[in-house]
Amino acid sequence: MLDSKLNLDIRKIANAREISKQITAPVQNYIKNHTTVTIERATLRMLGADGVDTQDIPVPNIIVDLLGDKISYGAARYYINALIRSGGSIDELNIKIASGWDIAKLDMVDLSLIEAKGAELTELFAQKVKSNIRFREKKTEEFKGKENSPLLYLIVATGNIYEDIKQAQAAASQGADIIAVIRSTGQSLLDFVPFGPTVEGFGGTYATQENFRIMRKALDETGEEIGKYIRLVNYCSGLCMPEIAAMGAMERLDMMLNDSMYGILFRDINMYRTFVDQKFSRMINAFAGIVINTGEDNYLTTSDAYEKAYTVTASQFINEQFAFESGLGSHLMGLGHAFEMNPEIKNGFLFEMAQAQMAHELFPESPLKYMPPTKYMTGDIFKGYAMNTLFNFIAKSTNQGILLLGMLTEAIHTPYMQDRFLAIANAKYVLNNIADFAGDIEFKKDGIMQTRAREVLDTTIQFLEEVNKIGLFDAIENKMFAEVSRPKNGGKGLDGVARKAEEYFNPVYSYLEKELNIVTGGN
Amino acid sequence: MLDSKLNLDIRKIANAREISKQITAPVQNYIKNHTTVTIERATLRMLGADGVDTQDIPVPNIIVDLLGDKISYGAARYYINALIRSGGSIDELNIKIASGWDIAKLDMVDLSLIEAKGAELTELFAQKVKSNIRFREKKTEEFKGKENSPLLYLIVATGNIYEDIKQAQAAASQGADIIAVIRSTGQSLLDFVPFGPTVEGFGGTYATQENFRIMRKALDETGEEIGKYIRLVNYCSGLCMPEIAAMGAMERLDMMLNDSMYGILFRDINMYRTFVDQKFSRMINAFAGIVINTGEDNYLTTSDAYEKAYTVTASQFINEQFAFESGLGSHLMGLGHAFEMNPEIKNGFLFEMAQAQMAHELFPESPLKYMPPTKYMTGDIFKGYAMNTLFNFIAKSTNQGILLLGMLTEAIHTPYMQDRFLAIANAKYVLNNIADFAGDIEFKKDGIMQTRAREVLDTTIQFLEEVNKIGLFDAIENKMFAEVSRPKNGGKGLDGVARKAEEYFNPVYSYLEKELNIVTGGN
Amino acid sequence: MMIRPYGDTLNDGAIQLSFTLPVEHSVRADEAAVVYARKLGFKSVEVVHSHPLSKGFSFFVVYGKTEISIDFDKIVVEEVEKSLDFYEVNDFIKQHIRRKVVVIGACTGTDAHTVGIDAILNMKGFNQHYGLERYPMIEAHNLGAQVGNEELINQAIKLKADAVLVSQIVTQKEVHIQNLTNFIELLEAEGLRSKLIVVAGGPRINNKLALELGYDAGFGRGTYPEDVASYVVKKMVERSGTA
Amino acid sequence: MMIRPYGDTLNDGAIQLSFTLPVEHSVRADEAAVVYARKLGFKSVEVVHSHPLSKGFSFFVVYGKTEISIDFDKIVVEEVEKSLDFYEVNDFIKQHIRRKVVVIGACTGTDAHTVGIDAILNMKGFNQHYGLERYPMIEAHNLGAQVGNEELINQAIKLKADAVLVSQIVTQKEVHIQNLTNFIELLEAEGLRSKLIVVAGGPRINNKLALELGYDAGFGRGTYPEDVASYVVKKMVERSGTA
Ligand code: B12
Ligand code: B12
Ligand SMILES: Cc1ncc(COP(=O)(O)O)c(C=O)c1O
Ligand SMILES: Cc1ncc(COP(=O)(O)O)c(C=O)c1O
Repeated sequence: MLDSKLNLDIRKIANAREISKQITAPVQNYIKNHTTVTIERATLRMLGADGVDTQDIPVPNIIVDLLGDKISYGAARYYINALIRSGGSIDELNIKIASGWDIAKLDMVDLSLIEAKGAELTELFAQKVKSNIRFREKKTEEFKGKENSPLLYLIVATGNIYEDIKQAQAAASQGADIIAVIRSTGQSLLDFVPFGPTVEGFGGTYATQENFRIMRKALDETGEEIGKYIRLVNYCSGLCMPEIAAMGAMERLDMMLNDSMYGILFRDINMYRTFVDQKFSRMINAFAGIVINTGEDNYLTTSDAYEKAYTVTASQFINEQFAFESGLGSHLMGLGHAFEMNPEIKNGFLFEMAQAQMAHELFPESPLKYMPPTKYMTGDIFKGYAMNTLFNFIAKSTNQGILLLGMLTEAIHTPYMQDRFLAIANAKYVLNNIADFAGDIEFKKDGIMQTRAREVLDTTIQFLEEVNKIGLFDAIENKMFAEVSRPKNGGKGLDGVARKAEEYFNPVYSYLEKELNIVTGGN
Repeated sequence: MLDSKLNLDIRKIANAREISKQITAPVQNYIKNHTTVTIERATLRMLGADGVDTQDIPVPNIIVDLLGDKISYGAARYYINALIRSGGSIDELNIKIASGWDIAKLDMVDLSLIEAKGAELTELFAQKVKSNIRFREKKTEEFKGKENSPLLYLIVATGNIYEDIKQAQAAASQGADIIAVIRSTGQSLLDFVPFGPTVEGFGGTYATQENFRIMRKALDETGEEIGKYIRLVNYCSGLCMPEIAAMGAMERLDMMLNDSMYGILFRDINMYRTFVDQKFSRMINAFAGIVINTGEDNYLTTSDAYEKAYTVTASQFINEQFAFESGLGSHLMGLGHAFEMNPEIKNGFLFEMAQAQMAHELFPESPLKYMPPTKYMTGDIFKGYAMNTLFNFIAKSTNQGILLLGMLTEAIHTPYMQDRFLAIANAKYVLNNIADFAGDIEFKKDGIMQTRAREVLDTTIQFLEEVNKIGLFDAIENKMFAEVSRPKNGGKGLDGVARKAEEYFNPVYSYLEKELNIVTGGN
Repeated sequence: MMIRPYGDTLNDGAIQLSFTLPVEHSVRADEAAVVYARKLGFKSVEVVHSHPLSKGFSFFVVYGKTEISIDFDKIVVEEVEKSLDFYEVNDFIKQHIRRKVVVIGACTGTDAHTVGIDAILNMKGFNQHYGLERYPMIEAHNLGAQVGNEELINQAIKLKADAVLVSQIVTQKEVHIQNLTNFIELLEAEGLRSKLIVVAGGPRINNKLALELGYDAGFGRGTYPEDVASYVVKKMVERSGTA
Repeated sequence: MMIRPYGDTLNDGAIQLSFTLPVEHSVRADEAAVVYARKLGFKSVEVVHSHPLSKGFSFFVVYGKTEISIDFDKIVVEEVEKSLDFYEVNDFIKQHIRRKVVVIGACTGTDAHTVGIDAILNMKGFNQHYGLERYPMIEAHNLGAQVGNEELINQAIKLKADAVLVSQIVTQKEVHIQNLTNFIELLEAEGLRSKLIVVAGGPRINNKLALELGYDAGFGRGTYPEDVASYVVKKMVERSGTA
């Protein structure tokens, strides 16, 4: 049983969940009738489309560009048709397409042939993913004893995949459980996924399938050496959400930053586009056993953590619903939040602790992802180190699942190798030193922490009710989230959304719906 | 009412106190029949003896050396006799003595004259001390709002009193409440107190009356500037305990390191000497409203904090009894303990917290003095800073009274100015951030912390019972404290102890006994 | 006045360092750290801590003492003078400029950090200091983040800006230097440089750097809106020679 | 191999520094910190944090990048070779020396820190490594702390010591250097230097320093009893030429 400290009213919790369900329902209605360029490209990738042309345009993009409006019928149909017609292998087909073969113009073979081939290719993909899952399960089982709790999550961000590997391996050997390769500034707004290994990026390294592959290999090697399964993370976010999910599923990533609204609010991506994309991306993640990391921490980089704590909680409920509706189980939901209270606030620690504990009690089965202080970090690296100590303290004493370690140089540069080392040392010290503190204390009845949690939950419910009243689309337009207004038809990527035709065909989508027991219902 | 978290058995606590009383009783018996060279010198100082001769021998030492065995009758008698006979002022008398006047050889005037003059001089001393107390009370009252809780205690240790002042003033302006001037290595073994301002010392600055005076002045000035009463601390410890107490009382020190057994165990000073000295020194401290700091932290620099926690608690009970018997109230007992658990121990934080909370619950009215990690500090200043963060955390959340701040460079050098600044910044952050945490949590019934505290208390009682059985003197000889054996007649300073004659005369001692309501009883 | 770092005694020259060397952790690595610190000019060097980071990398904490000193009297800074406050800025504009001052600002290039420029421009401001949008005598336009340099120039022309505020937060691989330089080059190519007051800002920017790059001024950590406003309006008056 | 510090890219030369300057906190003080770091050889310097410490003193945290490099191949250390363990030491003595080895140790001068020398000598030892007293083939005498150099020499003669271990923990104002040097001078004056193996130890001691001061070896942080034992017995055999 959950050890409850906050004495929250379980009816209120159930109510918050129920309202969230009502909030996402109309969105699901929209989603089921639409597809997007990146959903089609992701589908093509899962069926085998890969490679780039001489101008570095990825094959999936070439196909979707050729198809134009026809994507309403599902791009897979045309790709498989071309495969059957070409009579060759998938690889050969990809090369042909990259060399300019216009597969949109071909006559269509009999649908049943396409369906059969589609099922076959889908099965190939599914087998690959399932074998990835088996491998991950075997390794985590084998090395379980060595994992930290919470799992220690470290980022690398040199911009160069080979330099990233050095840093990642160093971090792993120092005790990291999870390595996230930060993406280059701006990739989220690209409507294609770059190709091949990359060595140039600002503030991060491009997410490419090849980069996934070589980092995966490097971490597996280090993992074997030190006897641990090192989890790999990337960003399933931006204009190519589902494609990155597909790449991650194939290359055995373990976690993905993946949020239902982050792109809308923080990258000005169109909301219809985002909602449609997030669903398919999450279905893929769910199928591949990939833990998602939601982005609630971002609210607190622009809003005040004390005043706007409820926006975090509300967003967690909404993210949870969207995830459920994509067939993603609670155990795969790394719901996000962050230690971003102004360090000058009296009792700030208590408010942070109340919030972190509440997240744990609201989502007891989810491995919460706790983000470190960033906003109030300054060039005072010593102060920063002390703040990170208290952050680690709260993470451990409120049973967080995933601990993104704070860097003492957060306000200065992307992490140096030594910064990461110091971060791990700090976390290990705290985690061990207070190992059973959580189980050894109780919160005073109606004390500061209990009262704070109650208040935040109440405000969250009010807020969710308001959102529900006007609808999520309008709520976003009305600046209710992150203090930013996003017009329904504004933002990037709306032109990539298409209404599905009656005859829409997508063997992977259908397969995943079945596998994940998602009931979408008719038009 | 005390907010109790540990659920300790109050009968056990009362029992521990009772046994301690039985332990110190035989020692009191010894004390009341003896005096020492430094008790006599201290008495002379309080009556007005001061200055040095051409070889820097202090006037009080000259007198006591001249008197030899006659100190059994009380040195005051001879000094006052000389004063009456000289017909001049005290200052003139001091100069005469420094120039070689042998006052031991003079004929004695009528005792009633000596008694009258003694009362007069004692009154002068008493007035001075009382006016110091009034000043301190006025200032602490005036500036109370600005004090930290716990009080932040910082050390300076340059070896040069003028450099110390710079560092002390800097610390005060950054937020220190208390400044301790660390004494030079080895002063505790000098059987005299150096004279005048000093600029040479190793690992600390000599305790001299002039140094007390000029540091006091400097801190008063800074205090006025920043609107705070800055407390000053020195070491009332070693072979000159009572003399330093006397100097501190006159120069308005606010706290003194002053322990009933530290000199025996850690400086190999003879036990009879120490017990006799500590009593008079504490009477003076009590009269002057000076908070003592006991030295239990020292046990943990050589013994393991987990294994030997009970020695700390036992010593606190013994120190408390000795203090009571010197007329010192609980509110003046800065009983010591320290955060010295090996940082690699799982749940070390819980054991530290249990211990600190227990100290608070055993001695609820005493302003406990909590010492920072020192033994496990290394050259890794970042790790050290994190350890100090948790140390500050426990101090605040267990309501310690006096917080000696840890330095991130503890394992490297005596503090740099910036080290002290960082220490204060760390403490202020934590104290404010967790301000009301103590009041907002409870300890789980029979959890790790409650169990640990219970066990330590039980072991303490067992230990005290053993000590009581064989007697404190033998217990010390048998290595029961600090894992070191001190033979009863070994160590430094035994030759400075003298049995009091029937006619022993000490106007200050008698005055203080009366003022402090100490009933010593006859021979 | 010649100065040196201060540990606990004047001129002791004490400094704390930490760094990583790309060598395997060993006694020899420790010695390399000592030699390295000596080469930086430290006379007495103590490697107080060292730890392996991973294969071929070691971390060091070092305390050193050096006799290297600098002449403090020779340090000169183009200090941006004491600011007017909110009211004073508005009064100053009313009196000396007699029309609204148009200020536009953006976080440029690929940089998406809006919080800094928002702190300067948005109504709400920063730490209880109102942003320029709230100034009655200032017409402020916040173009947001990831604004290209050409776009910024177009907007400056369109909105008839008196001053352009450029925010740069990401500095990895000197990306801000390239971008800031490029902006000035474009402005000069358009013949607009002298008509505008051009100000750069961000946590790694300071006045000196900004001047070097061809800006009129630069603002770093902890800047308040009135600092910028005050600088801009005074500079405008100074330029028009009507102060 | 030429090496430089490593931040996140080979040869980026990145170092973290913190120090105090004896000047009032101001923009000029910040600039002084930059100029100072440049003088230490840093090309790119960022004062990422500065704070007043008190009147006339300011604290800085700085990150700098430097092109200064050293040749790692030229770094040589007199590395004390891999230790024998408890059993090996005893066997070694039995085989090569054939009598008990007499070791005396003390923390000398005004230094009262016994924990270090106790860790080496006492039964109990340190971190589960037995101290020399527990070695069957070693006769160990721990003289404790605050032992004068003359006294130590007298005891060495009296106890017929093969090796003398000197611990020095307090290093303020180089008090340990004076004291360690004085001991060697006295030994030499007595004509005893060559008859004894003389070893220094303490957290700020290393082999290099000890050799410079005329000791046979020096041991720093994290030394274990067997390191010393092993060194001493091998050295004895080496000296007697019977290895
Ligand atoms: C919040 C934040 C974010 C938010 C931004 C939200 C938003 N809407 O702005 C999010 C989460 C989106 C984000 C993303 C990234 N960030 Co960011 N982020 C931060 C963080 C935590 C705080 C910055 C902040 O808001 N400061 C508060 C404001 C008020 O201060 P300020 O910007 O310094 O502004 C003041 C002054 O500088 C000045 N000022 C600023 N601009 C101007 C302009 C003018 C004209 C004037 C006069 C004054 C002025 O006045 C302001 C008020 O005093 C910092 C770390 C830190 N603690 O500093 C990292 C940091 C800036 N981010 C960093 C990085 C690398 C990124 C990413 C590139 C990481 C990635 N690969 O995903 C991304 C991509 C963003 C992009 N494309 O640029 C690095 C930059 C490293 C470097 N030196 O190059 C930092 C330092 C973190 C780190 N250590 O890695 N980030
Ligand atoms: C415990 C301690 C004390 C205890 C000592 C108890 C005792 N019986 O030893 C007490 C409380 C009494 C004390 C007092 C003082 N201390 Co003290 N103390 C410490 C402390 C916290 C730990 C030292 C320790 O025990 N380390 C553990 C042992 C195992 O490590 P070690 O000594 O390095 O020994 C290892 C190796 O160095 C080596 N080794 C050591 N000696 C030898 C010898 C040989 C031959 C060999 C082969 C190896 C070897 O092997 C050991 C095992 O690996 C340090 C701070 C710190 N964290 O280091 C300060 C510290 C050493 N003390 C310091 C000072 C200044 C003092 C005082 C002078 C302060 C004062 N004015 O009151 C006093 C006076 C003591 C005196 N006269 O010397 C300073 C020294 C600063 C400097 N560099 O000069 C320190 C660094 C604290 C500080 N930052 O101010 N101290
Ligand atoms: C869900 C999510 N996606 C992506 C990102 C990263 O930003 P970008 O959009 O630049 O990839 C974040 C950052 O916190 C995030 O939370
Ligand atoms: C009671 C007491 N006296 C004195 C000292 C200081 O040591 P010394 O004896 O060198 O003055 C301490 C140190 O912790 C102490 O606790």
